[in-house]
Amino acid sequence: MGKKTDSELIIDGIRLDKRLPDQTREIKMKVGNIVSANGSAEVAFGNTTALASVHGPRPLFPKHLQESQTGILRVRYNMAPFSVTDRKSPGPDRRSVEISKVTRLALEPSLFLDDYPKVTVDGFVEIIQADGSTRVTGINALSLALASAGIPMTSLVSACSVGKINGTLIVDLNGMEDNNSESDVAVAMMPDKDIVTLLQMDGMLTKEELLHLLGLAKKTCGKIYEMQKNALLEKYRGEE
Amino acid sequence: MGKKTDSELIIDGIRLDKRLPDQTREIKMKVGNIVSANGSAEVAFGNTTALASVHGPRPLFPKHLQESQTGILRVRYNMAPFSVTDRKSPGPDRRSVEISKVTRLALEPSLFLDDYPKVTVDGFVEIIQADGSTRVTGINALSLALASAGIPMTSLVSACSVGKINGTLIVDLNGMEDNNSESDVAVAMMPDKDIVTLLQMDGMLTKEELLHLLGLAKKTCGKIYEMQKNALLEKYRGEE
Amino acid sequence: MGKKTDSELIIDGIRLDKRLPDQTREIKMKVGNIVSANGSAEVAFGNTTALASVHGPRPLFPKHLQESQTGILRVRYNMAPFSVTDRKSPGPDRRSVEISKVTRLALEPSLFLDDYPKVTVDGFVEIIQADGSTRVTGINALSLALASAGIPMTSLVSACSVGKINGTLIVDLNGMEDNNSESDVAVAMMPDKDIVTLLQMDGMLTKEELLHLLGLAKKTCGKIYEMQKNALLEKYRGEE
Amino acid sequence: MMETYALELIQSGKRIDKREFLQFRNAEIKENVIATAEGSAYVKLGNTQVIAGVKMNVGTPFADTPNEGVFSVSAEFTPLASEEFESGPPGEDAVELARIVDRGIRESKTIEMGKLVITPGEKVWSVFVDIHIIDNQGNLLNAAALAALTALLNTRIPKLDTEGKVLRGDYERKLPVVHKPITVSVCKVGDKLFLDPTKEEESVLDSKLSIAVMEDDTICAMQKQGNKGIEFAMLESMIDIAIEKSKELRKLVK
Amino acid sequence: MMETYALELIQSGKRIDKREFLQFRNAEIKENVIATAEGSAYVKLGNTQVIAGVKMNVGTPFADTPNEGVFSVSAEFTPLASEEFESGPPGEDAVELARIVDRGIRESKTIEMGKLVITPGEKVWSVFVDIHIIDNQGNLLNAAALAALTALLNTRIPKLDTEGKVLRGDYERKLPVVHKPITVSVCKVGDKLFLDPTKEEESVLDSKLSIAVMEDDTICAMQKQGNKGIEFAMLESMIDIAIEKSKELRKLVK
Amino acid sequence: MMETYALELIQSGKRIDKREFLQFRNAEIKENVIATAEGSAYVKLGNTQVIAGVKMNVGTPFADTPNEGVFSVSAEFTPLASEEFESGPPGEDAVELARIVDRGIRESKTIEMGKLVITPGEKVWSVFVDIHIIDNQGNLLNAAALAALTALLNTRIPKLDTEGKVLRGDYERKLPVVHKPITVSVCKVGDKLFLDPTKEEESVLDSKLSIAVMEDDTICAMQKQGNKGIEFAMLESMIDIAIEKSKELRKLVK
Repeated sequence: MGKKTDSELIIDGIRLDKRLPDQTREIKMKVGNIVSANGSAEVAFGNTTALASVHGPRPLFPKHLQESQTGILRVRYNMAPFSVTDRKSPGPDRRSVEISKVTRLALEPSLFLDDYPKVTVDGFVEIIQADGSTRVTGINALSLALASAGIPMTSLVSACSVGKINGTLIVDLNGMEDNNSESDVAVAMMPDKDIVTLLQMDGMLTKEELLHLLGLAKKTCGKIYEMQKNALLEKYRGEE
Repeated sequence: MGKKTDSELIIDGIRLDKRLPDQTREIKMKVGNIVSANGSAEVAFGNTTALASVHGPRPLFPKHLQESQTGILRVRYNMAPFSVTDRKSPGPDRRSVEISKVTRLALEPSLFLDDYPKVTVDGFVEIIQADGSTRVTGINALSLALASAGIPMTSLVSACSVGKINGTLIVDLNGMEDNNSESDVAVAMMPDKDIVTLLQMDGMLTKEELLHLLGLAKKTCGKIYEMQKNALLEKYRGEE
Repeated sequence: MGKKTDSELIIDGIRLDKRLPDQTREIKMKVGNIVSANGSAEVAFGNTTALASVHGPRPLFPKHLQESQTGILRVRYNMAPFSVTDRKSPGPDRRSVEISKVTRLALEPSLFLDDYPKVTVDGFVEIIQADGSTRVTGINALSLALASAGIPMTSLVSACSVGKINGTLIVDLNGMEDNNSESDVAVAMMPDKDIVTLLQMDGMLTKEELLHLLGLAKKTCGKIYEMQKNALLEKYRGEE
Repeated sequence: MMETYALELIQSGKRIDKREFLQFRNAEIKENVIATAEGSAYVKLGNTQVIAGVKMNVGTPFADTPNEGVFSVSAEFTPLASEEFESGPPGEDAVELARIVDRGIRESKTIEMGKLVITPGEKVWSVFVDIHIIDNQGNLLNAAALAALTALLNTRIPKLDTEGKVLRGDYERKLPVVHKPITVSVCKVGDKLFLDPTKEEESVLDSKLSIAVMEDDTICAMQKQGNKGIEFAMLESMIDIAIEKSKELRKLVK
Repeated sequence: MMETYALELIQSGKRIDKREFLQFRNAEIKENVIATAEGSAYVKLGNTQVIAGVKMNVGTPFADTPNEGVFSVSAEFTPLASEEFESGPPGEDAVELARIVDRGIRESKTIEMGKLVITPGEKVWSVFVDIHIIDNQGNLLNAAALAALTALLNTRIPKLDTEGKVLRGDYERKLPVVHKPITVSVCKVGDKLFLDPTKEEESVLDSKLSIAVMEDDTICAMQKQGNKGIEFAMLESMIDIAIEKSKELRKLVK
Repeated sequence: MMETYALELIQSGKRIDKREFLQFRNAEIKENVIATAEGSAYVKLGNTQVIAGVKMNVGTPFADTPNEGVFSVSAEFTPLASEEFESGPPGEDAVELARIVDRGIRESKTIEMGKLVITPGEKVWSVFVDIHIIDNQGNLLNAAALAALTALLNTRIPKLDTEGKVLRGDYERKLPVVHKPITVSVCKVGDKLFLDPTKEEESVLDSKLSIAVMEDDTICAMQKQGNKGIEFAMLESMIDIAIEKSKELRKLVK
């Protein structure tokens, strides 16, 4: 999944996996799938699958790491060795260190961490299948996991990727598209507040293209937000 | 020491190093050989030599690792770089991580750790020559080191290896036998209580063979137990 | 800079870079160049450039590392990846671990650490260009940084290298000389007290040669000491 | 609290979830769950969840086995799975679990390693099994061994192009897996023996004997775990229980 | 203290050092400052100091780009530079900074990687950019990006001897650098936007949008930083500010 | 307690174990103590115990010395040896000790490295000396240097088979060791100089000058250790003591 190619990736306005430019892959969400965690979720965008869980709020050790005025959020993003075509050695690499950080920053604005002095909320994202757009899939999952852990949130965070291939602006890049894109953009938002919490962009775009893509991202995040709310409702319904 | 071979390892009921199937190599034990430790011992089975020392009971840092109700035993098993035919890089590998754990579990049942809340007893095993059966040699040494450190013990722990080569059930595998065995089994016991504290087995055995080997191991551990008691006595005699 | 060579390095008593045997390269010193540190300095011996900064005295964490009776000095010596001809991978190697230690020991005798129980003074040396004599350049810089941080010192510490090439005893080895020397010696002193705080020697020297070199080193450290005092004065003058 | 209760129940002959002592929790096994892997399986044992993925790489044989493929098992106890698990390199429990699963498969010659040679002495297939613990609600080892075996059973060997490069997604044949060793951990509290502990039961058991058993009842790996010893006289019944139960569990593996 | 003061000033439309909101601090750029490197630059932006050094090594191309050189950016936040920085492997901030600088140069095709091939598929030039943070007084990223670009612009490719060994100090040609992407971080406190924050301002800002811009105003990398979100409606003006300012900063780079 | 007492004794001209100031503790040296090593030695100096083992491997020469073998010394301060030693990678004291021993042997050209070439520029013998500290009761460095030298002196080079593989246990010749550098650490408390400190003495000394001396009194390595400085005027007598004592210690080495 996701090699370099010289072939066209969009033919007559249709992408290789039959999608329209602004169409996401099939999205699946499940909340509460990990009993051992305070909160958890699984989110799949096509063949990209992220599991997320939350432990905490819990006391932070060693003590000198504690913040007296606020709680902290810690995030680890990790890819399973078998999640990619060529086996990934276990352990963090520079890419996962960066994604762990931007994932944390994408979610922090949604939390009231000041309510939890001296404690930590630990969020974990495991990518078990990677076919592009893993970081945004992970953010969607971790947002659900935080909500299902009962951590007070000002809003859910919803995320998607947008980009440009063969001159066309598209939504939700799969692995093949990602590796052959002229540009890709990862966006996370609190859709009900029109607040952007993640924005990363690679490749070449004019300002106009970029603004157009941001518009597509906003629309898509809005749809994902509705799906997330439904997934949470379904969990609570299941619990009744 | 200990390569793969196609030759027979038992000829006319006699092993290549002239031993009978149920015979151990020459066993040497010395207690109190390391002045800087609270307790120490050296045990050799033929060309396999293990040094063990014990530091503690001592306070455990950082504090958040302390257990309020009980002391803890920590064990490191390590092989010297020159202890094997092909130099071993210093530092732990997966094998030594596992052996450190099973060594700890082999000895914990003999200790009254509840008497030492918040402290640690640290046991170290160094294999300085390896010719098979290193983990059981290390357990015998660390058991003596714990006793000589004055740590209250319900019993000494005695350990040996048994296995099957060329269809014959044998005791105390050397390196060559170990690498060419159909099966090898490591056993530790508190012989005076008939309690098994280590049992690891690799390779293929029928239930009957396994039970027979366990019988051989029990008998051998009993003999080793007597030698350990003598080694301790000798040390105390030396001190008078 | 600093390869092995078969050519003569001293011709008619003149070194390849036109220096006399007992002549140092051009020495530059600047104090207070790093705003974010409590003290800082830059020292260059020809193309060898060391930056040094000091943070602290500051509380030491985790707490169990604190010494109740005295403060501690911690030192890291590090070479920038681009400071050497063949790029150095980032991170400590055995050489830098040793130099960090001897740098610390070279400076400790000049400090009144007993006045700072439970705290740490952290000194950092970065070699940004390496052309021989890096450790002594770093010591000169860190000594200035400590002084400019206002840490009470019994004396400045001054350091230089001496050695033997092509049978001649010389001062301040550059990289090429260092790599082709018959011997090199690193010396640090508190020149106003005639106290030696660093002395490392490699290669082959008779006692007489060694004593002669120590004499050269003492003389050179004395000169460097004057330059260090001037550099500090200049900083304070600049601040008025 | 729950732990003490679980312990008292066992001592009085009952279990916290009303199972029989020798009864496993409900097991759900899914094959081929990871599109990026050459073989994979998901195992849910009660609420314990494990994924095993197999990657096939071209590698160099070990010097002392030039005509055999390479086999390796790793386990990651992801911090997802338990609040006790931490980020970082595998701890001793993860290392031990991987090594027990490895030995159970390796020593039983479950994979025909001689059939994994591409160029004798130079190029062979490396079989990497990665076990990812997703949710730890007890008895990880038995779940992990089931997942690893199932993943190997559905693993396919990729084709190579003319230059010897792996053509991911194009397969040549199945991995030659010829046995089905099953690992059963027999747990002990006092003189009570039971199987498939929940997390609460696991935290109060005295000891555990994990036994890997072949189709013909041969034993191919064994490991004592837990902080207390086992009476010598009890070993035989623990072995008997494992042999018996392995037959039932083997039926779960296609 | 200073931080609170800096925040209050910004909210009232002023800055702690009296600059305009869109004004950079004084920038000093020196080329070729490291004799041991094939290219180098020192950038002083206010009191922030950064050195970038470029080393050219002969290496192997990546399998999927056999006819391109290799490019890599690392950053070390030396403990010299701030009392918050610690010894040890690069932290997440250093990794992030290096990766943003890397992407800004890589995605803009600033270096003609196809001209770095020595033997196609076998030997290529590897370009290692190391960014050494010497003094952190705010806005490290913009200083680091300037330093990296300047260092690349003065980088020379060494000659090779007949056996293919690198002749350090002897140069064959300049590194083919064909673009000048400039990174501008637009900072935000409430509805106030400003550039080139001091350390005090940096510690109180809500968020930051770092944007790398090409000569023709094309955008080639972007990254949101900071703990708070950005109103969607503000993105466009932030982009406009970055495009505008990049023109001015580009003039500093020879 | 013992430390204070040791200090007071030294100041009054006596030692805790009644030795003369320039007297070493009893030294016991055993050769060939490790059957798995190509050379080895055990040194007991008072209660300090050290093992050195030498392994000979076939390796690649360094690019700048294509016609020389490779030499490397490592030290492990095993946690056996002292309650201050911890598990983990070598600390600064272990690294320093290994590097001092390394330099003493390397700089004195004790091993004829030119005779360790198998195929010029391609294959050479690598000599790995591993120093294992078993019991630390003071003066580790002198004991370690004795152990390393003795181990090298009894090291044999294995035979190679026709394919160039090492035949362990079959030897071709002795390692060409042509010198016997001896390291003597001269310790200082105030104006008192003494040798071979016990652990208690070591913890109270002001400083230490470790000097490696050749058969002809040439000095081949030197390192000042300890937290205090040394008066310049005292250096010569410290050097004289080391030269003198090295002659006596050299007799212990066969």
